[in-house]
Amino acid sequence: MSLPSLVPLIGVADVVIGLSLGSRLFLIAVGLSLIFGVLGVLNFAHGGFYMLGAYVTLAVVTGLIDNFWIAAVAGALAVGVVGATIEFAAIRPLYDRVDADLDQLIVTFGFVLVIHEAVRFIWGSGSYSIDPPDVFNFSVSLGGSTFSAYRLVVIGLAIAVLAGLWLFITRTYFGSLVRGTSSDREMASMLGVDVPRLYTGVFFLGSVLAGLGGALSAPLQSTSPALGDQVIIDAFIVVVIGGLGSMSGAFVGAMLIGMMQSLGPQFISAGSIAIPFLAMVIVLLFRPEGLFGGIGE
Amino acid sequence: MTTVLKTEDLRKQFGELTAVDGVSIEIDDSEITSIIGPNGAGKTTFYNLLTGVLQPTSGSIWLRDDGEGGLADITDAEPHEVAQAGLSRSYQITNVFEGLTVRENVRVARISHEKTRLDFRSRASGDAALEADIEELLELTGLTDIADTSCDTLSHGEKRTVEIALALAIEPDVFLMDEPTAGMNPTEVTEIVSLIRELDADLDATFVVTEHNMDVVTDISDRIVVLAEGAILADGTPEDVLNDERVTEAYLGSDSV
Amino acid sequence: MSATTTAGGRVREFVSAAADGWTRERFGVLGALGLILLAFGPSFQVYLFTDFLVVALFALGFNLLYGYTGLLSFGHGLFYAGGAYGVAIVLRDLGPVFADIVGSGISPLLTFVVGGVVGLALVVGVAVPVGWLSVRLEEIYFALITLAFGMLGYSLIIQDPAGLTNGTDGIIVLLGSVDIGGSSFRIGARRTYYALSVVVVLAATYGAWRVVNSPFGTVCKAIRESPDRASALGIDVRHHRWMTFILSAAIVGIAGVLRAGLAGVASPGLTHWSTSAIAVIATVIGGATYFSGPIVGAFVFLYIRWAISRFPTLEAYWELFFGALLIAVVLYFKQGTVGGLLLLRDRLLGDDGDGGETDAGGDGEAPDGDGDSGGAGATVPDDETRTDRGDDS
Amino acid sequence: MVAGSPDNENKRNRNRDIDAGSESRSPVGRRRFLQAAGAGATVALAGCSGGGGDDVVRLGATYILSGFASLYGEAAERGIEMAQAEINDNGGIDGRDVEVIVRDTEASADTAIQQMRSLVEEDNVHGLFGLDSSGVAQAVAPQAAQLEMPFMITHAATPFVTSPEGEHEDSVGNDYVFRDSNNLTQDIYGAARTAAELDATEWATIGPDYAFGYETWDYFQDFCAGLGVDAEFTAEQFPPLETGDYTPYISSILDAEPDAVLTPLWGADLTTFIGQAEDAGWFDQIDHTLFSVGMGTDLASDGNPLPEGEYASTRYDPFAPDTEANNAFRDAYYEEYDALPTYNAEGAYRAVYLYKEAIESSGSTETSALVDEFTGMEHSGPVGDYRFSETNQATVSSIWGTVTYDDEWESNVLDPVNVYDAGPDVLSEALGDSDLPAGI
Repeated sequence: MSLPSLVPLIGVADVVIGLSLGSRLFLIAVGLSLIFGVLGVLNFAHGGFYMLGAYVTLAVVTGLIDNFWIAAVAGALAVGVVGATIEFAAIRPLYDRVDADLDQLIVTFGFVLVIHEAVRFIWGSGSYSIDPPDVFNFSVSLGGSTFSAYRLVVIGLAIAVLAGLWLFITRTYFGSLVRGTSSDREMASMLGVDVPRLYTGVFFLGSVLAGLGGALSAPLQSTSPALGDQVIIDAFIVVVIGGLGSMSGAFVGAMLIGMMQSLGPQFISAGSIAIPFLAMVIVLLFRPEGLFGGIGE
Repeated sequence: MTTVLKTEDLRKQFGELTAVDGVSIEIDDSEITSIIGPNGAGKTTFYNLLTGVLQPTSGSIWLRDDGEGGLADITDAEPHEVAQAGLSRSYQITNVFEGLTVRENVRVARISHEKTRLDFRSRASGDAALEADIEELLELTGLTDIADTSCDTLSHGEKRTVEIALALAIEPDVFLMDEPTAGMNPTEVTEIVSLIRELDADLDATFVVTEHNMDVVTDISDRIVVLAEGAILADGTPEDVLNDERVTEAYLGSDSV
Repeated sequence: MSATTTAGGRVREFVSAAADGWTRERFGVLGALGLILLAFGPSFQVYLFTDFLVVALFALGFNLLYGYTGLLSFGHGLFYAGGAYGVAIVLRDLGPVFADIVGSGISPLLTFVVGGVVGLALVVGVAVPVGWLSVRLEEIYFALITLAFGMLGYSLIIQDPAGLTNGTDGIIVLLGSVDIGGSSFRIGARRTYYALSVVVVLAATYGAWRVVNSPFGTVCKAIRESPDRASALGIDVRHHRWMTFILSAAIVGIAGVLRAGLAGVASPGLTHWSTSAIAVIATVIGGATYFSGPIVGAFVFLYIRWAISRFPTLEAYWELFFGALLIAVVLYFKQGTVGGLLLLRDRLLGDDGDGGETDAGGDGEAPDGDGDSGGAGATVPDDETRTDRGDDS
Repeated sequence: MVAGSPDNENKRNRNRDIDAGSESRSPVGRRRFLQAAGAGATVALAGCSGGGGDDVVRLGATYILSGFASLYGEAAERGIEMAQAEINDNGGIDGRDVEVIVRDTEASADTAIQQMRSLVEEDNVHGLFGLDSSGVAQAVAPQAAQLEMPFMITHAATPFVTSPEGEHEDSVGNDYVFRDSNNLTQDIYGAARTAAELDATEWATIGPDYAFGYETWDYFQDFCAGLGVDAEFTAEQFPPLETGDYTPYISSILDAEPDAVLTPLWGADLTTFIGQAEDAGWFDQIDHTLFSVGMGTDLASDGNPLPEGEYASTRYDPFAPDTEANNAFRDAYYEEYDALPTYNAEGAYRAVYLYKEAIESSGSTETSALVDEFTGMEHSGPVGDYRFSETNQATVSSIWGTVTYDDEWESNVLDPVNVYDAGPDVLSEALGDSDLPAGI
């Protein structure tokens, strides 16, 4: 098939689905990227945080308050608290080590196992799904295809998160501290920034974003303990392609992978799941700073 | 008197900042040359350019070629190629193999020099000739007593000496010492100065030293090169240079010394 | 070393050394005895120990790169799977061909051996380019690119574009029976396979131990301690890491070949990052700075897991235990189990002036004293001094 | 353009799924704990005598107890629990109690084989049964022969484990491996028979990316050819197991505009798929969807995501045959678990009884005696009367029907239901000149 004949086959639905997949990826990846950009920590447990966010949301919706939005916020905050605790207790002691980044990677990998098992212990190993909040629980037909209206909501929220983060980083005092510390930790420390507290704060924020991602994705997928292991690899791909530490990079990278996942099954039969990894290898080799922009953007 | 190391219009740019600004210098094998200058004058960048850690923006670097007696272009060489070509260095911030013993440290350097690093079949300590060389070098640098001590338990002064032993173990033509007395107490400084003198007398290597301690500089140098803002400000015998008004000004203008 | 002695002299020397207190020789003799005795143990214990040997070799290969050059790979499962798939494909596709050529009596053995060689060659063939590309990066970026390569391999095995790997289901590995001169044995039989594994793992471990103590290995350790210092001494760090990468992959590949026969299947899960992580867990728990670290770590990993499995309520959550252990080791005691055992030995024996104290400081290396993996679980690794004396005599 | 949700009833049901899930957890937890106590005792015994006592008949079962398909394992555990309780309350097996040790395969061949070895060599079981995944079964079958231990497969459907080695390149059948549930060939034969009666010519499939997904599609095409069904096969998608979002695959199928789709998706993957298919308007656009594993999980929970009016198969139907044995089993099960029995519960339940019958009839728990008994055995259970074929496959029927919600049982059932005889002769004839084995 030649390219011109392919183009009309890409329907509106494919694009919407791709963007919603990308939005979900962005919400996981942006926190991962933020944490790496500022703390230099590659958080292997970030997928676990995402999964935890989904579970807490499910638990709140079905057990406490039947309001998805409140549950989602609760999920995000709970994960934030877990993340901040982990940073304080297990990552902070490692900053000054010679091979700090590898030790941190291994420790956060330890938490992958711990969170996975804790979730299984609390919620069992089955998988759960919930409906989107009632207001958005309907299907939209567009250009001959149908999709859930909630997908549009997720896309909108991802854009809102990106915009919010951008404002937060560029326009607030805390944001300027974050920027300063990410470019030169020692200098920031000498200028009187309480670096450890700032780190915990950033880790909290990154974790909240992961939790939020999990919460918002809960109506789009089934939630099981394996979820964390699946998404962390996707998140790694996204942050590498977008550039470790870059937020706008995470957005573009996530949308790229999302579109690839959406269109892949239609155009590439064999090898489609290999492509993202191949892309990851190529970017690491030729543009380790990522395709889009540098730190803090 | 032959030139062992030469740079031509060496320049290094970091974005807007010019760290090394057109340095041309020739070092002779007969003298100990000191390179001094205030903080941020570009000394460490200059060393990193010489040793291949950084690539210059423009200019070239030449090192004595063992075979012909001429000079070989090492501008684009990688650090290990520079070292193999005969340029060795010690570091301002001590950089030795912490987890290894002193003897193992030196052994690594000798293995590198003997080009046996890919030999994975014999025992590392099994080469009698190599061990003898190591012993000799340890003796020369006065490390024999602590030869089997792990470096991470050594004192600062001892580690500086290990640095020197390491750099010498690859039998360099030129030995760049980056602040050999940094962080040392007066006794250690005296010891290291006399060690440098001894080594200079015993070995073929040509010594190039950067140093903050002006007493040490005047004590050991045959020639002093002053760097300021990335360029050569003065170049000559210690008396000439230290009496140069521009030098005094450059130093007084900054906060150091 | 140049002191050539007659074979008889060597034997006498060895015997006297073994009789002379807790020397390396005595540990060797006891270890060998233990391995032989174990062959007559309960069938499942033989299986479990074989499993341990294979995982130990996997982790040992991984640690050649991590512990000895400081590169943390999250993609060594690729080579584990490479060995397994190499042997599995040969057994599946060439088994009948060999049977036609050499007769069905010997062909299962021949096929397995050829398969092992093919598996190893495949692994090296993959490791050469993958390593060359990967060692361009360091630290976290190296971990990420090896992860990507591992998962790339995983994707390709699953999608099977060449029609070789049988996708998600993997390839069944059946190691037939050998008939030679009237006697017949099954390669896959528990004790036969155990004996085979012991021989292969011991040989590979000894090889690795030699490498670690060779000039090559010494340079590796230097690179781990300070790569820029090493390159300032004229060492081509990238090239050296590349060579180590290939060697490390080859050892993991041998473990992969053994894994295929033991598990009875070559499955794509072997290339998944969670399999690569097993090597990380075992190595870190055992102590990455010791030669014996990954071996002891694998022992701890498998036997604790087995012990947990005897209590099904706990079994479901064994990963929790290892997650917590991993965190604790990295945070509080990076020397791992081996470091702990050495410390315990020093405490128990006190400073008896055998030089152990000074040398323990140089534990960057501290090769496994008994040099055989088999006894490693049971014996306390020895320190450098003893090893040197043992070998130079 | 805004369209209402096509099936509010099912949406609500799916929502309730969560409650059911969390409630059903506690009994499982309790049972696991009881097994733990049992296994602890086993260790002690094995430690003393080295060979387990003769006072109990010990069976080992391997199912998926974690991950995307854990519901199957949990259903099997229920069947086992029931059989065990019934047998032990009624004199046991020749006076000996039966004890069943259930282990998790994690849906991995590697793990399954390890568990199996542990059960045989550490726990000294007298026989094995279980398995949910075809891929796992394929790898386990040769190991059963090596361990010389009978293995009664109760769910995994690949025909190659009941096709003698050599019949086809993938065949791994041997004397030790049996199957008491219907296999993929039998099941898909029914699918083709169902297809023959539908007004649909263009067919597509969306199945899991492993042997089971591909085999289903291969057999379906060959059966259609063999039975002379007028069908074209226009699209196929094989997403990996545990795919989080099926939507891209769904829209790819929808773009091909088939009349009908056969899908062997299973476990949580099926649940995820159905929800996303509904969102994409699947059930409006595609006339018929045939779920070949659909009834495996869904009866267990009272919320059923299978849309009414579509077609599904089962390997055991709680209402057919309408025999005393079946009705008693169904009612007892419903009493105990407040849900209709799934085929996985029934398959496991029956496996325990098969061992009971074989042991009592031969008076021995020796492997050779059990294998002899199972070979060609005629048996009867809730599923009906059947025998084991020459290839050790139970000659059970193929059951397909229309998904219908039943108010009385508060569950989906198959109504009307068609039971197709699927013995060896029927299948080999229907396969025509296909080179695929019948596996029976």
